Amino acid sequence: MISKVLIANRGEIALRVILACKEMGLKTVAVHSEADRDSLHVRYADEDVCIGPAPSRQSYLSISSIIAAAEITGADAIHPGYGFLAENAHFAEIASECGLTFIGPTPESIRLMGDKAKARETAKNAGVPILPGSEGPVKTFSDAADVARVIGFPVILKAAAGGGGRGMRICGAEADLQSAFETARSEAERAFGSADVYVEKYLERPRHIEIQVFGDSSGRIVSLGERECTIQRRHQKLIEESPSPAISQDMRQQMGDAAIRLCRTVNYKNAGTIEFLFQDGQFYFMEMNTRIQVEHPVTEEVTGIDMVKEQIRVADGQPLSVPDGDFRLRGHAMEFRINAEDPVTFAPHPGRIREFNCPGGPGVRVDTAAYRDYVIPPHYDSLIAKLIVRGKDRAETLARGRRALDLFIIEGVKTSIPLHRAILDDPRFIGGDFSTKFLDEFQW
Amino acid sequence: MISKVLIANRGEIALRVILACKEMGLKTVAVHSEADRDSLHVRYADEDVCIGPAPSRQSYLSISSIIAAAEITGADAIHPGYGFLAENAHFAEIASECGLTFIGPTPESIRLMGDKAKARETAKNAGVPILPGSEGPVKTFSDAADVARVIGFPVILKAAAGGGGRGMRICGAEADLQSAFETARSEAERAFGSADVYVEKYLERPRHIEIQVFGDSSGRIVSLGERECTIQRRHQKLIEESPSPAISQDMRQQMGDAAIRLCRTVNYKNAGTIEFLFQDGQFYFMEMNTRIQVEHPVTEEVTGIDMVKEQIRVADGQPLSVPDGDFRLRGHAMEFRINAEDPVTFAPHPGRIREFNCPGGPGVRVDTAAYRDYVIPPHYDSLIAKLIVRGKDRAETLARGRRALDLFIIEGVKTSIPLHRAILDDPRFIGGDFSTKFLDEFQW
Amino acid sequence: MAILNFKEILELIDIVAERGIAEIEIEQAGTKLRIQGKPSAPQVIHSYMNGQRDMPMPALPALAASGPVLSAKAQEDETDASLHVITSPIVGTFYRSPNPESEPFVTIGDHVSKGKVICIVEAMKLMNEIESDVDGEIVKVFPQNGQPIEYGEKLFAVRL
Amino acid sequence: MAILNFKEILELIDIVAERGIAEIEIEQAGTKLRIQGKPSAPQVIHSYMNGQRDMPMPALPALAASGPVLSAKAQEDETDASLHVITSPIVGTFYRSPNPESEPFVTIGDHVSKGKVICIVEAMKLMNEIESDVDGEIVKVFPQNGQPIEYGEKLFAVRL
Repeated sequence: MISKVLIANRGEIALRVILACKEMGLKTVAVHSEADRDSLHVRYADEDVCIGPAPSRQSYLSISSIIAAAEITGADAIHPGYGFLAENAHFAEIASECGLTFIGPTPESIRLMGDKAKARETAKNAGVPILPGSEGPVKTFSDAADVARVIGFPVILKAAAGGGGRGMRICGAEADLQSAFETARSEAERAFGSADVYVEKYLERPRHIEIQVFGDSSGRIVSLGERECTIQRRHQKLIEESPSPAISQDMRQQMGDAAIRLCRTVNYKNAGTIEFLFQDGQFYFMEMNTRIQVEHPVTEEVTGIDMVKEQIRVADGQPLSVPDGDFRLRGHAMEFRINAEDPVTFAPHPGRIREFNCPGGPGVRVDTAAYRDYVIPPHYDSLIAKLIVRGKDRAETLARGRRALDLFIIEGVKTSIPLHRAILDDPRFIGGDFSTKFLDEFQW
Repeated sequence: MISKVLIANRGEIALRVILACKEMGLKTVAVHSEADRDSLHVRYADEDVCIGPAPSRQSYLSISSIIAAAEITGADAIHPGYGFLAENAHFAEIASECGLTFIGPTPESIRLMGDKAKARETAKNAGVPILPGSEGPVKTFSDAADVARVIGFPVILKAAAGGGGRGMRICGAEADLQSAFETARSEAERAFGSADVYVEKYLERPRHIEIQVFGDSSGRIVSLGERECTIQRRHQKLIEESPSPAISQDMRQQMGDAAIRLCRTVNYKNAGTIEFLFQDGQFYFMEMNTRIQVEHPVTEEVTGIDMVKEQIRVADGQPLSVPDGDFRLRGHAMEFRINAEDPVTFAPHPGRIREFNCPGGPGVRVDTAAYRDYVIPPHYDSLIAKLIVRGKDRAETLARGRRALDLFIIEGVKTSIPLHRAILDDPRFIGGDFSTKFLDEFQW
Repeated sequence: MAILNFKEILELIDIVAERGIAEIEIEQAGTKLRIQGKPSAPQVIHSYMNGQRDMPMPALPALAASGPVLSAKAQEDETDASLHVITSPIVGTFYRSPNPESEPFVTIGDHVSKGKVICIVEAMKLMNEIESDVDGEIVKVFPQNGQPIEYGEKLFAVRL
Repeated sequence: MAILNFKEILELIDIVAERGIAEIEIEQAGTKLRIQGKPSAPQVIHSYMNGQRDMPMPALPALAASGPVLSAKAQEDETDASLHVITSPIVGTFYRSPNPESEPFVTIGDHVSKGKVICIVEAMKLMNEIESDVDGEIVKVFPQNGQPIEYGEKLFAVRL
């Protein structure tokens, strides 16, 4: 029985986990760097431990400090949130070895899906559509060229151990392949310690659509429908919604079944997300995230399921609370990531928040650890709030989004609010007709 | 076609109406007293007009000033909110005469239901159960005594024109009847300009349960289920929830049908609420409120209907958006009225709000016009925020309520938050076993 | 112990804000502090830069509450203490004359006595005659003829 | 134009808060202003009165953020400049001796030299020896034997 949860994270997701624990009557332990002494997750947790100086490597990424913090506080479970150590198989292993319940999948699942080539292989064997490309990493340029010729240009080179756009190169013609291959390898080497890259068919105007899955210890696995995450800048999601305006109930079923098949083959536990590229009515496996997503609230709003509480229940050996039978999403939900950054240049803009007034009223949810006079430290990511709006359909959701953004007042730092607001007036966005290229081409 | 709405109110409900208008793309006009110059409803409206000095009689109750404000701004509709002129038939009449759409029922419905004795008569004729009592007002003490003897003590004397507890007297035995009768009459005279009182059977431990109804201009009338409003102090509601822990789906159907019957007989339009007393599996008509209620959000949360937008649509001649067929409430919702008052003595506590931090996360909604540094004027009611929590069932809703209240930070003025928090730990409240006497007997 | 600590300064700022004082100045034990109630424009511009276009920061109201009840425009005219300002007792449309053809009730330079009708404010089709509440000389007419006015809006400035 | 307007005072308060200055004093054109950075206790009590029991008001963190990274308790001990404080480089359990039977590594009055092992911090079943980073005399031992300690927590005070 889990009774005290240590949250190995910071910011809004740490607070989000604390809220879930409070609702379940569980004690909470916050860990924090010296820069986060005065964060709300520290204030609202039952106990808190300073685990290191500001830099993540010496605090939120320090496995030994976090495990030691669990030891001295007597925590019996660890929630990793997202980012930091959330997809670190070694961390999950050590936690278990120290008798701590890791609230997430098994180390094996994390490790397997963390290796993009292996994950792709696994998906293929599970009968999940994948983009045509190399069988695993291509060692030499000529191997890469052979594959590229077969599947046809444009192709994309991806780091096998990668993520977040690093070690990625798009190549439109054979002439550019050599240089692309070499930069991709060296970037991969620098970023992930492994130069392995693989070759894949490149889609010109895909959508990014992901399926939320959940597995429990009885082996039951369910899909909670899709999230539309196509609106991205530099491979960073900015707006997410569910359901996707591009996905029919039948396609939802197909993608959900594919996702479940993949999870079955790895006997997947807890919350996970399968990311697909979607174009011309076809979907292709991209990768699997073995953790809670930043954008999980949109799924919560259309399913009524508290996914973080579900994570904890499932990690505690309880069965999924999701009912059986034909599953449908109810209403529509959209999330706007409010970052402390210049809305035009996307340059981070840390500093003191001088005014902070969240919108309220029907269908509006705000997940944030910020408040008036909070000083955003420069050491971490720039997400300061997630605005989630819900409506009976997409039109009402868009209207709510507009008025909520208009009434969301943040002073003292620049934020992405004006960009979100402009996107909500864009005919293509309103029409649901967009691809991952949307923001590159967006004029405002 | 409504295109510009004047909101003849202040505070959170004025802001709530503005949010609805913004979502519908309608222009808004705020009216305000000199004391409310810097209220958010003034800031967020497209236009604003100062209509008088702080005292309500000279501003928010001044029909001529409000109509004149509509004239000079070219508003074509008026939303009265709740309180102030919301149930003033004369105001509704003048608005229509001036070519303004009154967003509410007809003056006739308002007038009829505003007269408690007439309303009771109407309910009786519509076959809606009423408490045994006098046929209309009792003119003399002996008439009152005759009725009381027939229906048996205890009885309650109520002002025919009354509301909010004034002109009300409970009488346990015949010996006390004379004095009770005279005080009730003189109170009624003072409060409402009419000394008429009627006699009714008095229930010892009733629940206060109300049914939300909605009618459109096609004559279609629907019920949106009940709200449990039993937790009151001095006849002022403090906590409301839907569904009620005391009402079965069958009873919901019965009460809904009764409410609809009543509305049919008066050809009721727009939003209305029928208040019932409920005891021992029986329900009795108490009164009808011909306006939006403070507690409308709990119904919005379990039905997914934006009731204020629905009010505007219906007033604009459009049909109800509520689908036909077997109607069920989804999940559970609860509202906590956060008043600026001493939680023990209930003495109002106006002043400057020095800290204001609203809770967020899943299932939490806050309707408020307050903000950090807002100065609560002493001239109006003490409601500064409504905290609404939603969950898949009552247990989750209670858990959310606790953690949301724990994280709702208001400094500088005393609030009812600690009282709400204490109620959420009370076994009888948790068990759903309470009557309108709950707060009188509540120890904390 | 500081002569003026953070909390005490806050107190002062609040008092300035709540009482609607334009400026206060304190001199005590060689300490001199002055606070002005009027919020400074740059904050609004900042608000614009953050893309909150017509949206003032929520603290502004509380600060604006510090200003006198009259509008900013009004404040300038307050400077001359010998001027009395007649404000509108009702909401409506301002007319300087009983009908379009006729002369205005008063013009600048006219001497008016208490009780003289100086304009009409139309509300709900009713022509409400507004009388001067002082004796003096009209030195300024604030609204344009036919202009909508709200309660408390300045109509005339009268030199006593 | 005021010598100190509201905005400038806010600036000052922010500077005090952000730089973690305990107190500043300004004298300019006969104006003298002093602001203390430490938030005052009464606000917390107030917070309690409002029933927000363990709930500090959200502004407090931001103000506290102004304070030095050391805890309030730490600050007192900072007063003596000749004292050097050795803090824990890791999270774990503090032990003064290698095992329950043996003598503590150091006791008050001992002279230690840079590099001498002065205690053990156990983390993940590992005994981490902590060495003195200065030469001097141990004048204070902050944690109790066997007490859990966090990163940066004070272990010993050493007189240089």
